[in-house]
Amino acid sequence: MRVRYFAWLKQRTGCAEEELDLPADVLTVADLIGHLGARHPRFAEAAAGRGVVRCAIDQQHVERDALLAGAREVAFFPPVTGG
Amino acid sequence: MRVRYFAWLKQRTGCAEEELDLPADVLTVADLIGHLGARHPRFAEAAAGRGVVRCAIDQQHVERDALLAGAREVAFFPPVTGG
Amino acid sequence: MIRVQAGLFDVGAEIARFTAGRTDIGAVASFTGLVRDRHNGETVSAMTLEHYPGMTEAELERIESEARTRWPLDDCLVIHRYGRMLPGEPIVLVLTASAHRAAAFEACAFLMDWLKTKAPFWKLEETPEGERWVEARGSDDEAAARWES
Amino acid sequence: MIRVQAGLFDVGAEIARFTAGRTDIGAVASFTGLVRDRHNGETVSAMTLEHYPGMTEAELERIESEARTRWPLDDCLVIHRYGRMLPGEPIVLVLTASAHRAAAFEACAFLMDWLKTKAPFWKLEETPEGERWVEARGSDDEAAARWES
Repeated sequence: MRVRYFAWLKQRTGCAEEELDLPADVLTVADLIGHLGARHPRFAEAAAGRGVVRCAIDQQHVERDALLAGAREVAFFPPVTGG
Repeated sequence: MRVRYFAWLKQRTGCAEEELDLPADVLTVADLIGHLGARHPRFAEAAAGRGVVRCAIDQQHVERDALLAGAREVAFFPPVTGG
Repeated sequence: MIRVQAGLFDVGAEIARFTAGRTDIGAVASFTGLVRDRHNGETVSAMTLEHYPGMTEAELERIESEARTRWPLDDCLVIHRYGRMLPGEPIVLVLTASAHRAAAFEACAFLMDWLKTKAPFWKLEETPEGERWVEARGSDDEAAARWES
Repeated sequence: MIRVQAGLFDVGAEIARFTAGRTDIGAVASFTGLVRDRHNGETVSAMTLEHYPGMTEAELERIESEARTRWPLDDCLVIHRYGRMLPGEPIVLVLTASAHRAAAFEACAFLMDWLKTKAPFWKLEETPEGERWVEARGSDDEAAARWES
Protein backbone atom coordinates (compact mmCIF):
# COMPACT_ATOMS: atom_id res chain seq x y z
CA MET A 1 0.00 0.00 0.00
CA ARG A 2 1.18 3.51 -0.78
CA VAL A 3 1.13 6.11 1.97
CA ARG A 4 1.38 9.77 1.00
CA TYR A 5 2.11 12.84 3.13
CA PHE A 6 1.23 16.40 2.22
CA ALA A 7 2.37 19.88 3.25
CA TRP A 8 4.31 20.02 6.54
CA LEU A 9 3.64 16.35 7.29
CA LYS A 10 6.33 15.59 4.71
CA GLN A 11 8.81 17.35 6.98
CA ARG A 12 7.62 15.19 9.88
CA THR A 13 8.19 11.93 7.98
CA GLY A 14 11.07 13.01 5.76
CA CYS A 15 9.28 11.70 2.68
CA ALA A 16 6.37 12.54 0.37
CA GLU A 17 5.33 8.91 -0.02
CA GLU A 18 6.34 5.37 0.86
CA GLU A 19 5.29 1.85 -0.07
CA LEU A 20 4.43 -0.31 2.94
CA ASP A 21 3.46 -3.91 3.63
CA LEU A 22 1.18 -3.72 6.62
CA PRO A 23 1.07 -6.22 9.50
CA ALA A 24 -2.18 -8.18 9.69
CA ASP A 25 -3.35 -6.34 12.80
CA VAL A 26 -3.39 -2.94 11.07
CA LEU A 27 -7.05 -2.73 10.08
CA THR A 28 -8.13 0.88 10.43
CA VAL A 29 -6.74 4.35 9.80
CA ALA A 30 -6.16 4.65 13.55
CA ASP A 31 -4.14 1.41 13.47
CA LEU A 32 -2.11 2.74 10.53
CA ILE A 33 -1.38 5.98 12.37
CA GLY A 34 -0.06 3.92 15.28
CA HIS A 35 2.04 1.82 12.93
CA LEU A 36 3.46 4.85 11.12
CA GLY A 37 4.10 6.61 14.43
CA ALA A 38 6.63 3.93 15.34
CA ARG A 39 8.56 4.72 12.14
CA HIS A 40 8.10 8.50 12.32
CA PRO A 41 7.94 9.84 15.91
CA ARG A 42 7.32 13.43 14.75
CA PHE A 43 4.36 12.22 12.67
CA ALA A 44 2.97 10.45 15.74
CA GLU A 45 3.25 13.69 17.67
CA ALA A 46 1.25 15.60 15.01
CA ALA A 47 -1.36 12.85 14.67
CA ALA A 48 -2.00 12.89 18.44
CA GLY A 49 -3.94 16.14 17.95
CA ARG A 50 -7.05 14.78 16.25
CA GLY A 51 -7.93 17.86 14.21
CA VAL A 52 -4.45 18.37 12.84
CA VAL A 53 -3.96 15.30 10.66
CA ARG A 54 -6.67 14.39 8.16
CA CYS A 55 -6.83 11.21 6.12
CA ALA A 56 -8.05 10.05 2.72
CA ILE A 57 -8.28 6.50 1.39
CA ASP A 58 -8.04 6.31 -2.38
CA GLN A 59 -8.68 10.05 -2.51
CA GLN A 60 -11.84 9.97 -0.38
CA HIS A 61 -11.89 11.73 2.99
CA VAL A 62 -12.31 9.24 5.84
CA GLU A 63 -12.42 9.23 9.62
CA ARG A 64 -9.97 7.30 11.77
CA ASP A 65 -12.26 4.30 12.21
CA ALA A 66 -12.32 3.71 8.43
CA LEU A 67 -11.15 0.26 7.34
CA LEU A 68 -8.07 -0.05 5.16
CA ALA A 69 -9.17 -3.28 3.42
CA GLY A 70 -8.69 -2.91 -0.34
CA ALA A 71 -7.01 0.52 -0.10
CA ARG A 72 -4.36 1.24 -2.71
CA GLU A 73 -3.38 4.67 -1.41
CA VAL A 74 -3.74 6.32 1.98
CA ALA A 75 -2.93 10.01 2.31
CA PHE A 76 -2.34 12.13 5.40
CA PHE A 77 -2.53 15.90 5.34
CA PRO A 78 -3.15 18.90 7.57
CA PRO A 79 -6.46 20.80 7.35
CA VAL A 80 -6.59 22.38 3.91
CA THR A 81 -5.88 26.10 3.63
CA GLY A 82 -7.54 26.74 0.27
CA GLY A 83 -6.63 29.14 -2.48
CA MET B 1 -39.74 76.27 -13.66
CA ARG B 2 -38.84 73.33 -15.82
CA VAL B 3 -40.90 70.16 -15.56
CA ARG B 4 -39.47 66.94 -17.00
CA TYR B 5 -41.15 63.62 -17.75
CA PHE B 6 -39.40 60.28 -18.10
CA ALA B 7 -40.15 56.91 -19.66
CA TRP B 8 -43.82 56.31 -20.47
CA LEU B 9 -44.92 59.52 -18.73
CA LYS B 10 -43.63 61.33 -21.82
CA GLN B 11 -46.29 59.51 -23.82
CA ARG B 12 -48.90 60.66 -21.32
CA THR B 13 -47.91 64.33 -21.63
CA GLY B 14 -46.71 64.33 -25.21
CA CYS B 15 -43.48 66.05 -24.21
CA ALA B 16 -40.18 65.32 -22.45
CA GLU B 17 -40.08 68.69 -20.72
CA GLU B 18 -41.86 72.01 -20.53
CA GLU B 19 -41.26 75.43 -18.98
CA LEU B 20 -44.07 76.62 -16.72
CA ASP B 21 -44.98 79.70 -14.73
CA LEU B 22 -46.89 78.40 -11.76
CA PRO B 23 -49.92 80.05 -10.14
CA ALA B 24 -49.28 81.33 -6.64
CA ASP B 25 -51.41 78.61 -5.04
CA VAL B 26 -49.23 75.78 -6.37
CA LEU B 27 -46.96 75.21 -3.37
CA THR B 28 -46.29 71.48 -3.14
CA VAL B 29 -45.62 68.59 -5.46
CA ALA B 30 -49.23 67.48 -4.91
CA ASP B 31 -50.42 70.92 -6.01
CA LEU B 32 -48.21 70.71 -9.08
CA ILE B 33 -49.61 67.30 -10.00
CA GLY B 34 -53.11 68.77 -9.80
CA HIS B 35 -52.06 71.72 -11.95
CA LEU B 36 -50.37 69.50 -14.55
CA GLY B 37 -53.35 67.14 -14.55
CA ALA B 38 -55.55 69.90 -15.95
CA ARG B 39 -53.15 70.27 -18.91
CA HIS B 40 -52.49 66.52 -19.34
CA PRO B 41 -55.48 64.33 -18.42
CA ARG B 42 -53.57 61.09 -19.08
CA PHE B 43 -50.81 62.26 -16.72
CA ALA B 44 -53.48 62.95 -14.06
CA GLU B 45 -54.76 59.43 -14.51
CA ALA B 46 -51.29 57.93 -13.96
CA ALA B 47 -50.52 60.19 -11.00
CA ALA B 48 -53.74 59.13 -9.26
CA GLY B 49 -52.02 55.81 -8.41
CA ARG B 50 -49.59 57.01 -5.75
CA GLY B 51 -46.88 54.40 -6.32
CA VAL B 52 -46.75 54.84 -10.06
CA VAL B 53 -45.45 58.39 -10.44
CA ARG B 54 -42.36 59.42 -8.50
CA CYS B 55 -40.99 62.93 -8.20
CA ALA B 56 -37.63 64.66 -7.85
CA ILE B 57 -36.95 68.33 -7.18
CA ASP B 58 -33.62 69.48 -8.54
CA GLN B 59 -32.63 65.83 -8.89
CA GLN B 60 -33.46 64.84 -5.31
CA HIS B 61 -36.23 62.32 -4.65
CA VAL B 62 -39.12 63.93 -2.78
CA GLU B 63 -42.57 62.98 -1.51
CA ARG B 64 -45.76 64.71 -2.62
CA ASP B 65 -45.87 67.07 0.35
CA ALA B 66 -42.48 68.57 -0.61
CA LEU B 67 -42.47 72.33 -1.17
CA LEU B 68 -41.62 73.70 -4.61
CA ALA B 69 -40.21 77.02 -3.37
CA GLY B 70 -36.85 77.66 -5.06
CA ALA B 71 -37.08 74.64 -7.36
CA ARG B 72 -35.50 75.02 -10.78
CA GLU B 73 -36.45 71.60 -12.11
CA VAL B 74 -39.15 69.13 -11.13
CA ALA B 75 -39.09 65.65 -12.66
CA PHE B 76 -41.78 62.98 -12.77
CA PHE B 77 -41.00 59.35 -13.54
CA PRO B 78 -42.29 55.83 -13.02
CA PRO B 79 -40.59 53.50 -10.52
CA VAL B 80 -37.12 52.82 -11.85
CA THR B 81 -36.47 49.46 -13.48
CA GLY B 82 -32.69 49.37 -13.16
CA GLY B 83 -30.07 47.94 -15.46
CA MET C 1 -15.38 55.32 -9.40
CA ILE C 2 -18.54 55.39 -11.48
CA ARG C 3 -19.11 55.78 -15.21
CA VAL C 4 -22.45 56.26 -16.95
CA GLN C 5 -22.04 55.89 -20.68
CA ALA C 6 -23.86 54.99 -23.88
CA GLY C 7 -20.99 53.05 -25.43
CA LEU C 8 -20.05 49.42 -24.97
CA PHE C 9 -17.41 48.47 -22.41
CA ASP C 10 -15.08 45.47 -22.34
CA VAL C 11 -15.61 43.52 -19.11
CA GLY C 12 -12.33 41.64 -19.39
CA ALA C 13 -10.31 44.79 -20.05
CA GLU C 14 -11.98 46.60 -17.15
CA ILE C 15 -11.15 43.79 -14.73
CA ALA C 16 -7.59 43.53 -16.00
CA ARG C 17 -7.10 47.29 -15.55
CA PHE C 18 -8.73 47.16 -12.12
CA THR C 19 -6.02 44.97 -10.60
CA ALA C 20 -3.06 45.77 -12.87
CA GLY C 21 0.12 46.41 -10.92
CA ARG C 22 -1.49 45.91 -7.50
CA THR C 23 -0.23 43.40 -4.97
CA ASP C 24 -2.38 44.40 -1.98
CA ILE C 25 -5.74 43.09 -3.22
CA GLY C 26 -6.78 39.62 -2.13
CA ALA C 27 -10.30 39.44 -3.53
CA VAL C 28 -12.06 40.88 -6.54
CA ALA C 29 -15.76 40.27 -7.03
CA SER C 30 -17.53 41.30 -10.19
CA PHE C 31 -21.03 41.33 -11.50
CA THR C 32 -21.93 41.80 -15.13
CA GLY C 33 -25.51 42.31 -16.19
CA LEU C 34 -26.21 41.44 -19.82
CA VAL C 35 -29.13 41.98 -22.17
CA ARG C 36 -31.10 38.75 -22.46
CA ASP C 37 -32.91 37.73 -25.62
CA ARG C 38 -35.94 36.62 -23.64
CA HIS C 39 -37.97 38.14 -20.79
CA ASN C 40 -41.03 36.48 -19.22
CA GLY C 41 -41.13 34.03 -22.10
CA GLU C 42 -41.09 36.64 -24.84
CA THR C 43 -38.38 37.36 -27.38
CA VAL C 44 -36.54 40.63 -26.80
CA SER C 45 -34.74 42.00 -29.83
CA ALA C 46 -33.35 45.13 -28.16
CA MET C 47 -33.56 47.10 -24.95
CA THR C 48 -33.31 50.83 -24.32
CA LEU C 49 -32.42 52.29 -20.95
CA GLU C 50 -33.47 55.86 -20.38
CA HIS C 51 -31.68 57.73 -17.62
CA TYR C 52 -31.85 61.12 -15.92
CA PRO C 53 -28.55 62.79 -16.83
CA GLY C 54 -26.97 64.34 -13.75
CA MET C 55 -29.27 62.67 -11.24
CA THR C 56 -28.24 59.20 -12.36
CA GLU C 57 -24.55 59.96 -11.95
CA ALA C 58 -25.13 61.64 -8.59
CA GLU C 59 -27.05 58.64 -7.27
CA LEU C 60 -24.43 56.18 -8.46
CA GLU C 61 -21.74 58.26 -6.76
CA ARG C 62 -23.71 58.21 -3.55
CA ILE C 63 -24.31 54.45 -3.74
CA GLU C 64 -20.67 53.71 -4.42
CA SER C 65 -19.63 55.96 -1.57
CA GLU C 66 -22.03 54.18 0.77
CA ALA C 67 -20.58 50.80 -0.21
CA ARG C 68 -17.10 52.07 0.57
CA THR C 69 -18.33 53.18 4.00
CA ARG C 70 -19.99 49.87 4.79
CA TRP C 71 -17.19 47.56 3.67
CA PRO C 72 -13.40 47.85 3.70
CA LEU C 73 -12.89 48.14 -0.04
CA ASP C 74 -9.55 48.71 -1.70
CA ASP C 75 -11.30 49.82 -4.83
CA CYS C 76 -14.71 49.93 -6.46
CA LEU C 77 -15.90 50.55 -10.01
CA VAL C 78 -19.44 50.85 -11.35
CA ILE C 79 -20.08 51.19 -15.08
CA HIS C 80 -23.66 51.57 -16.25
CA ARG C 81 -24.81 52.05 -19.80
CA TYR C 82 -27.84 53.87 -21.14
CA GLY C 83 -29.41 53.98 -24.61
CA ARG C 84 -30.23 51.12 -26.96
CA MET C 85 -28.53 47.74 -26.43
CA LEU C 86 -28.74 44.36 -28.14
CA PRO C 87 -28.98 40.88 -26.57
CA GLY C 88 -25.60 39.68 -25.31
CA GLU C 89 -24.31 43.20 -24.71
CA PRO C 90 -23.23 44.19 -21.20
CA ILE C 91 -25.45 46.71 -19.40
CA VAL C 92 -23.76 47.10 -16.04
CA LEU C 93 -20.50 46.11 -14.42
CA VAL C 94 -19.70 46.29 -10.71
CA LEU C 95 -16.17 45.52 -9.52
CA THR C 96 -15.19 45.45 -5.87
CA ALA C 97 -11.75 44.76 -4.44
CA SER C 98 -10.93 44.00 -0.83
CA ALA C 99 -8.43 42.15 1.29
CA HIS C 100 -11.23 39.72 2.15
CA ARG C 101 -13.73 37.93 -0.01
CA ALA C 102 -16.84 38.45 2.11
CA ALA C 103 -16.45 42.23 1.85
CA ALA C 104 -15.93 42.06 -1.90
CA PHE C 105 -18.95 39.79 -2.43
CA GLU C 106 -21.30 41.68 -0.13
CA ALA C 107 -20.40 45.12 -1.46
CA CYS C 108 -20.87 43.89 -5.02
CA ALA C 109 -24.28 42.35 -4.23
CA PHE C 110 -25.31 45.49 -2.30
CA LEU C 111 -24.40 47.74 -5.22
CA MET C 112 -26.27 45.56 -7.70
CA ASP C 113 -29.38 45.44 -5.54
CA TRP C 114 -29.34 49.22 -5.36
CA LEU C 115 -28.69 49.67 -9.05
CA LYS C 116 -31.62 47.39 -9.87
CA THR C 117 -34.07 49.26 -7.64
CA LYS C 118 -33.00 52.80 -6.90
CA ALA C 119 -30.89 54.06 -9.80
CA PRO C 120 -32.79 56.28 -12.21
CA PHE C 121 -33.03 54.01 -15.25
CA TRP C 122 -36.18 53.03 -17.14
CA LYS C 123 -36.23 50.05 -19.41
CA LEU C 124 -37.96 49.81 -22.78
CA GLU C 125 -38.01 46.40 -24.46
CA GLU C 126 -38.52 45.73 -28.14
CA THR C 127 -40.52 42.54 -28.71
CA PRO C 128 -42.36 41.03 -31.71
CA GLU C 129 -45.51 42.70 -30.29
CA GLY C 130 -43.85 46.10 -30.28
CA GLU C 131 -42.19 48.27 -27.66
CA ARG C 132 -43.10 48.11 -23.99
CA TRP C 133 -41.88 49.84 -20.87
CA VAL C 134 -40.84 47.30 -18.24
CA GLU C 135 -42.47 47.60 -14.82
CA ALA C 136 -40.44 47.60 -11.61
CA ARG C 137 -40.41 44.20 -9.96
CA GLY C 138 -41.28 43.45 -6.35
CA SER C 139 -38.53 40.87 -5.94
CA ASP C 140 -35.89 43.50 -6.68
CA ASP C 141 -37.34 45.81 -4.04
CA GLU C 142 -37.12 42.96 -1.54
CA ALA C 143 -33.50 42.33 -2.51
CA ALA C 144 -32.64 45.96 -1.84
CA ALA C 145 -34.65 46.04 1.38
CA ARG C 146 -32.42 43.43 3.02
CA TRP C 147 -29.62 46.01 3.30
CA GLU C 148 -31.83 48.45 5.22
CA SER C 149 -31.33 47.11 8.73
CA MET D 1 -16.10 23.19 -15.95
CA ILE D 2 -13.06 23.07 -13.70
CA ARG D 3 -9.38 23.51 -14.42
CA VAL D 4 -6.51 22.90 -12.01
CA GLN D 5 -3.28 24.27 -13.45
CA ALA D 6 0.15 25.58 -12.54
CA GLY D 7 0.21 28.31 -15.17
CA LEU D 8 -1.17 31.82 -15.00
CA PHE D 9 -4.60 32.57 -16.41
CA ASP D 10 -6.02 35.79 -17.78
CA VAL D 11 -9.14 36.77 -15.83
CA GLY D 12 -10.36 39.19 -18.48
CA ALA D 13 -9.93 36.70 -21.30
CA GLU D 14 -11.70 33.98 -19.33
CA ILE D 15 -14.70 36.21 -18.65
CA ALA D 16 -14.84 37.38 -22.25
CA ARG D 17 -14.76 33.76 -23.48
CA PHE D 18 -17.38 32.77 -20.90
CA THR D 19 -20.10 34.96 -22.37
CA ALA D 20 -18.93 35.26 -25.99
CA GLY D 21 -21.73 34.71 -28.47
CA ARG D 22 -24.38 34.06 -25.82
CA THR D 23 -27.59 36.07 -25.59
CA ASP D 24 -29.41 34.00 -22.95
CA ILE D 25 -27.32 34.97 -19.91
CA GLY D 26 -28.55 37.84 -17.75
CA ALA D 27 -26.05 37.74 -14.91
CA VAL D 28 -22.40 36.81 -14.58
CA ALA D 29 -20.74 36.87 -11.16
CA SER D 30 -17.04 36.37 -10.78
CA PHE D 31 -14.60 36.05 -7.97
CA THR D 32 -10.86 36.34 -8.38
CA GLY D 33 -8.51 35.48 -5.54
CA LEU D 34 -5.09 37.09 -5.80
CA VAL D 35 -1.80 36.65 -3.96
CA ARG D 36 -1.40 39.47 -1.43
CA ASP D 37 1.97 40.89 -0.51
CA ARG D 38 1.03 40.94 3.18
CA HIS D 39 -0.61 38.46 5.54
CA ASN D 40 -1.25 39.11 9.23
CA GLY D 41 1.01 42.15 9.04
CA GLU D 42 3.97 40.34 7.53
CA THR D 43 5.47 40.74 4.09
CA VAL D 44 4.84 37.79 1.77
CA SER D 45 7.24 37.54 -1.17
CA ALA D 46 5.74 34.39 -2.70
CA MET D 47 3.21 31.66 -2.00
CA THR D 48 3.17 28.01 -2.96
CA LEU D 49 0.01 25.94 -3.11
CA GLU D 50 0.48 22.22 -2.83
CA HIS D 51 -2.37 20.06 -4.07
CA TYR D 52 -3.29 16.38 -4.25
CA PRO D 53 -3.34 15.59 -7.98
CA GLY D 54 -6.45 13.63 -8.84
CA MET D 55 -8.23 14.21 -5.55
CA THR D 56 -8.15 17.98 -5.99
CA GLU D 57 -9.71 17.78 -9.46
CA ALA D 58 -12.31 15.26 -8.29
CA GLU D 59 -13.36 17.45 -5.39
CA LEU D 60 -13.62 20.55 -7.54
CA GLU D 61 -15.76 18.62 -10.03
CA ARG D 62 -18.02 17.53 -7.19
CA ILE D 63 -18.29 21.07 -5.78
CA GLU D 64 -19.08 22.55 -9.16
CA SER D 65 -21.68 19.89 -9.79
CA GLU D 66 -23.30 20.61 -6.42
CA ALA D 67 -23.49 24.33 -7.23
CA ARG D 68 -25.22 23.53 -10.52
CA THR D 69 -27.74 21.40 -8.60
CA ARG D 70 -28.45 24.07 -6.01
CA TRP D 71 -28.80 27.05 -8.35
CA PRO D 72 -30.16 27.43 -11.89
CA LEU D 73 -26.85 28.15 -13.60
CA ASP D 74 -26.40 28.58 -17.32
CA ASP D 75 -22.70 28.00 -16.94
CA CYS D 76 -19.98 27.71 -14.34
CA LEU D 77 -16.18 27.79 -14.50
CA VAL D 78 -13.65 27.21 -11.73
CA ILE D 79 -9.94 27.70 -12.38
CA HIS D 80 -7.53 27.00 -9.52
CA ARG D 81 -3.76 27.21 -9.69
CA TYR D 82 -1.14 25.28 -7.75
CA GLY D 83 2.60 25.75 -7.41
CA ARG D 84 4.56 28.91 -6.67
CA MET D 85 2.90 32.30 -7.23
CA LEU D 86 3.95 35.92 -6.75
CA PRO D 87 2.00 38.80 -5.18
CA GLY D 88 -0.57 40.23 -7.59
CA GLU D 89 -0.96 36.95 -9.47
CA PRO D 90 -4.40 35.34 -9.64
CA ILE D 91 -4.85 32.10 -7.67
CA VAL D 92 -8.44 31.20 -8.28
CA LEU D 93 -11.28 32.30 -10.52
CA VAL D 94 -14.93 31.35 -10.17
CA LEU D 95 -17.41 32.41 -12.84
CA THR D 96 -21.14 31.75 -12.62
CA ALA D 97 -23.79 32.64 -15.16
CA SER D 98 -27.51 32.63 -14.61
CA ALA D 99 -30.66 34.29 -15.81
CA HIS D 100 -30.90 35.92 -12.37
CA ARG D 101 -28.34 37.72 -10.29
CA ALA D 102 -29.08 36.17 -6.91
CA ALA D 103 -28.34 32.69 -8.29
CA ALA D 104 -25.10 33.87 -9.88
CA PHE D 105 -23.92 35.64 -6.70
CA GLU D 106 -24.88 32.86 -4.31
CA ALA D 107 -23.39 30.06 -6.38
CA CYS D 108 -20.17 32.05 -6.74
CA ALA D 109 -19.94 32.71 -2.99
CA PHE D 110 -20.79 29.08 -2.23
CA LEU D 111 -18.05 27.79 -4.51
CA MET D 112 -15.48 30.18 -3.04
CA ASP D 113 -16.39 29.23 0.53
CA TRP D 114 -15.93 25.57 -0.38
CA LEU D 115 -12.68 26.18 -2.23
CA LYS D 116 -11.31 28.05 0.76
CA THR D 117 -12.14 25.30 3.25
CA LYS D 118 -12.61 21.92 1.62
CA ALA D 119 -10.47 21.78 -1.51
CA PRO D 120 -7.17 19.93 -1.05
CA PHE D 121 -4.70 22.81 -1.20
CA TRP D 122 -2.02 23.65 1.34
CA LYS D 123 -0.42 27.06 1.44
CA LEU D 124 3.25 27.80 2.04
CA GLU D 125 4.22 31.46 2.42
CA GLU D 126 7.67 32.92 1.90
CA THR D 127 8.34 35.75 4.36
CA PRO D 128 11.47 37.61 5.50
CA GLU D 129 11.58 35.13 8.42
CA GLY D 130 11.57 32.17 6.06
CA GLU D 131 8.94 29.75 4.81
CA ARG D 132 5.87 28.83 6.82
CA TRP D 133 2.86 26.62 6.23
CA VAL D 134 -0.36 28.58 6.73
CA GLU D 135 -2.84 27.17 9.21
CA ALA D 136 -6.52 26.73 8.33
CA ARG D 137 -8.65 29.58 9.64
CA GLY D 138 -11.80 29.24 11.71
CA SER D 139 -13.59 32.09 9.93
CA ASP D 140 -13.37 30.24 6.65
CA ASP D 141 -14.89 27.14 8.20
CA GLU D 142 -17.75 29.27 9.47
CA ALA D 143 -18.26 30.75 6.00
CA ALA D 144 -18.54 27.25 4.53
CA ALA D 145 -20.78 26.04 7.36
CA ARG D 146 -23.52 28.53 6.46
CA TRP D 147 -24.32 26.47 3.33
CA GLU D 148 -24.88 23.28 5.34
CA SER D 149 -28.50 23.81 6.30
